Amino acid sequence: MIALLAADLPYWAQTLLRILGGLVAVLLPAGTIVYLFLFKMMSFMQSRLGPMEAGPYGSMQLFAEVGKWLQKEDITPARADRVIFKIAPLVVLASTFLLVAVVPFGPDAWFTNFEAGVFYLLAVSSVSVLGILMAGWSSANKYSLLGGLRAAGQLIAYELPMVLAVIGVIIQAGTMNLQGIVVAQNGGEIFGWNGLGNPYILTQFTGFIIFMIAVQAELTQTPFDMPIAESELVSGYMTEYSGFRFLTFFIAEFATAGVFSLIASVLFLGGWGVPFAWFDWKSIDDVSDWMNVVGPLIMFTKMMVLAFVIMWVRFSYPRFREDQLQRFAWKVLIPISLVNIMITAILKVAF
Amino acid sequence: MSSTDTPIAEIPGDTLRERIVDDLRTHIGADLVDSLVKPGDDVWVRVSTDAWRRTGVALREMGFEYFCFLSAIDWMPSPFGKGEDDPTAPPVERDDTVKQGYAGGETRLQVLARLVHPTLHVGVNIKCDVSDSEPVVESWVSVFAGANWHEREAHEMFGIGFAGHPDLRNMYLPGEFEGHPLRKDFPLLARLVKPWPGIVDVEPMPGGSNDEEGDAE
Amino acid sequence: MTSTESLIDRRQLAYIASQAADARLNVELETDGMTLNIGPQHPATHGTLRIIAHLDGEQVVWAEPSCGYMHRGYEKLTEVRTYPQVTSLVNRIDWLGSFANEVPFILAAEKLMGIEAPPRAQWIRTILFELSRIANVSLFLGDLGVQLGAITPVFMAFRDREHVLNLIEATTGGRFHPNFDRIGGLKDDLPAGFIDETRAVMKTLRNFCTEIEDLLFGNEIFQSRTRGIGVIPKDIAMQYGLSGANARASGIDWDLRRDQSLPMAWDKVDWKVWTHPDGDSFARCWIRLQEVRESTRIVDQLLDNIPAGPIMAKVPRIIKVPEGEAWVSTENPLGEMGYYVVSKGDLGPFRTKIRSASFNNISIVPWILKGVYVPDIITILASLYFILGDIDR
Amino acid sequence: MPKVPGLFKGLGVTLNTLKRTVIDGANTVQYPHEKEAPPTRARGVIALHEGNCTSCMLCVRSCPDWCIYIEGHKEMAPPRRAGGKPRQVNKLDRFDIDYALCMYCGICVDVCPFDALFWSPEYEYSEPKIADLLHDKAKLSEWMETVPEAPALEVGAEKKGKK
Repeated sequence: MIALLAADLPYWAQTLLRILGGLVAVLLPAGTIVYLFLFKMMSFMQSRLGPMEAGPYGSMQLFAEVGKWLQKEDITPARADRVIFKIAPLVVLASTFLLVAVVPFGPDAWFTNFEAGVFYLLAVSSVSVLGILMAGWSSANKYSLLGGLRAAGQLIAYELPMVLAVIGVIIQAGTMNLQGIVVAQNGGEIFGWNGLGNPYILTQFTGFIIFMIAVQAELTQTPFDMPIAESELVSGYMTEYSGFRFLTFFIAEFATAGVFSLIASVLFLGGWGVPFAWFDWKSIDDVSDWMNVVGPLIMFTKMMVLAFVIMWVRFSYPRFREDQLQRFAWKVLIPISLVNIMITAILKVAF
Repeated sequence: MSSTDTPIAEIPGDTLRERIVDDLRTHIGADLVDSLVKPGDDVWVRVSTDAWRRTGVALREMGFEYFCFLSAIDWMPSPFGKGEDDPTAPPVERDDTVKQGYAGGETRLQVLARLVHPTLHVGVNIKCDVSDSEPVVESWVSVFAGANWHEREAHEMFGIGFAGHPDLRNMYLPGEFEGHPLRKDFPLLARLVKPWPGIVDVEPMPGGSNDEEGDAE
Repeated sequence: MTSTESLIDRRQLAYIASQAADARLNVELETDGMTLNIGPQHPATHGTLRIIAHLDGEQVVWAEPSCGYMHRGYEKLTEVRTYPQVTSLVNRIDWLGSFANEVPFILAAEKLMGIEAPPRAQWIRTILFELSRIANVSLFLGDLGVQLGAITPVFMAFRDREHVLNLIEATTGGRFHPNFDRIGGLKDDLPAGFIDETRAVMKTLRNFCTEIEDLLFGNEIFQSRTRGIGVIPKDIAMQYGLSGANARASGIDWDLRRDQSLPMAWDKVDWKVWTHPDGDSFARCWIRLQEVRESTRIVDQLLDNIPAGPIMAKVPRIIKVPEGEAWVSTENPLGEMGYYVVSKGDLGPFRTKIRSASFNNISIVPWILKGVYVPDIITILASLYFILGDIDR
Repeated sequence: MPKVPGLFKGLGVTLNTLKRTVIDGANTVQYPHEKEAPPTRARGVIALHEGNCTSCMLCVRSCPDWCIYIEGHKEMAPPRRAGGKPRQVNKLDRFDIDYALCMYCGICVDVCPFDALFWSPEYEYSEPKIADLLHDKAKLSEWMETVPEAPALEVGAEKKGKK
């Protein structure tokens, strides 16, 4: 994970380190989100305590759940397309790992760091659609099919506002490199005052809101959970899955929530960084090495804040209807984000 | 006036409900076979089988637009009693005379419906005889759309046909089910497969089983 | 009313247009419809109702409910039971507001016998009747959220409904199936402390209503999901015999608590019958929310002046009901619940026709589901609010 | 005052509940660890006071579910007072209630003219095997210990002795 450490190691050890790092970066947020938000916060919002038996305050509940799912029989419907049915959850999970690959966690803590980071990010985020569509189609179940098709329509509709919302950030930062965006925010200044750096949530607030709405839709969380829609489609594309394949979907759902929160914090909240002015850093080369340890913690905190908002909305809102969602995406979000891009571009030229 | 000579008719009259019966009589004429008005309570009318649908139309025109329910009554006493007979004892003799209720009747099966006037808040119970040989009456679906399910229910529970009903499938029972459960001669098996635990007699009930003098105290 | 009409027009026009478009598409692309089987085990049917929906894409071409998975044959069963035994049976019809099921049956038997419960019993009956309405409808308000994808309201409903159930249990001994009503009065009097506790609970319930209003009814997403969906015009509602909140949401100003004189205490207090002109799903849900509030008001006022006295009229110990026929219906949580009791002077009824509200309310489903989308099926079913035991009996 | 959009109000409601749960605790009860006491009138299980039962069959006959079974025989008992005549009493051989059938309507308790049946609020008697739900005389008598006193009545109630 940490490029510094990896520099003098043999290739296999580097790979191993990266894999371990990737697992931690995906599973740790997922586990924390599930326990803290899905189990506890949701329960508290509903005047109950949530799981209390497994471990102190039910903290081991997640492991109990995983154990339960692993023991369950892996059922494949008789008329399902077996190969695709089995691959689908892995494709969805793979998308999550691909996403985390470009997220920077510290000045030197990253898996890969390449120039078209944002572009890559938006591209691979739609891989999960493929997995969902595969799952929906191959299950040989009408509910799954409807769920899969809804998911495809919805995720494509929300890809566009997401891209457009990010363009504002790219224009401001002048780079598509995620590390560059972090540096641009923390090293920036607001009207000459650099006490806070220049987190883009301030200048790109519209973009941030649109991005978060799109994330909510991308994650198929309420109010955009029509593909899952327990009360209509009985969990949609996941209907036929059981055992560890369902677990894979489950992990993917919350891991992706975590990863998208990480990405949002990188794009809009300054990522791992602290305002450089605090320590008189001028560029990324000046940043102290201890930021490689503190940076991930800062990221984690920001991620939790964003994930809290995502989950809070999820537990409070009813669900849209599919056509209303499409209308919302195409008639509201996209025009607003286009206007946002225009204004950003004009201001960029003006200043 | 048009009430049957039951003792209840002696209670001071209810002009509103009697007017309803009169109104209906002007609409359907002699097809209104019998009627009973319980002042302040309810109205029962019995119409001839042929006029069943016409009655529905007439009442709707009179403002009884609210369809409450449609069902049927089997007036034959059940040959099985309450299923509390001792299977070892000789079979119990039961009275099997068919005796109809309010507004009279001639057949064992009767269709019963209720319509309500939404602003006067007065209801009318309409009955009509259904012949045993050909238990068919006209359907009300074209008059009150809501009668659809009620007629299906009456069809499967009593075996009454509704001419003109679009779709007389069974609602509750499987399609190939034989018999009409709510007819009295259809046995309630749950009460027949197991002997009544109360048959065992240790001592007669205190004060005898026909003790009706005691109060609730 | 004009807005309602225009809504229906728009809906029908949209439906016809989509049909035409689909017909063209079908010729070109040879797509055919899909039959979606919703239920018998499906979260939206909260019970075992099955809806066979023929879909074109996500639009319903026709839908046909198929019930009877829970038919328990109560009309037949009443024929082999005595009058006191029947009450323990009928309170299982609408199991969420079970005390309300007993009342019309007992009233019908009392009508045949020509007796009337003493005032104190009438008062307590009315209080328990309204409590069971609150228990029933508050769960509807929570369940509505779940049907539309919001998970939190249902827990709030269970949380606050619990207090109401506790009150019912403390009084009657049964949380769900009180079997407390007797011919001529009630089984027992109220336990000490009931009045104060009930007052506190009514306050909680009013808070709950406000919470649900903020959480759900005020939510723009909820409104966009329910407004204009499943519009039932007045005359159609009449024809199908819709009752209760469903009828009142279509603008029919009719509440059996107000519009008929029963030996109950509703006419002794001040309350309001809410109606809504729209007839759509939102109107139906909104009416129910207001009804819970009115019920808490009714209970509060009734608690102020429960008359002292006996709770049982003088009735023979072994109850034989004189020959005759009687129809009594009351405004139950789900709508008009009535019993047509035919007595032949026996220990038990000769025939009981149970007119349950949900049977009529749900019979409109084939008509109303034409041309809606799959998510709207759920909205409409949720807003019509049925209980399976009440459909199948 | 400008109207707060419903979306934000909704968020406020859930946040308030969260706050309340954290500060005041949850509304739920952690069942096996803490138990709520059911009210005294709760219909949990039927207890039998064997000495009072005369096996009159009234409960059996009024049970809508046919779930009570009584068998008994007549027996001569010693006289109550010295020098009196021996009395004939009904001896109870069997008194079973099948809780798998019982629908807890309470009619048997109501009709019992000799105060032999009582409601107990006890509810923890589930069994892994359905046949074990048939409680016999001995088990029904054990429940007698858990029968509470009848609760006091609300003001305005007519004083009425337990019949």
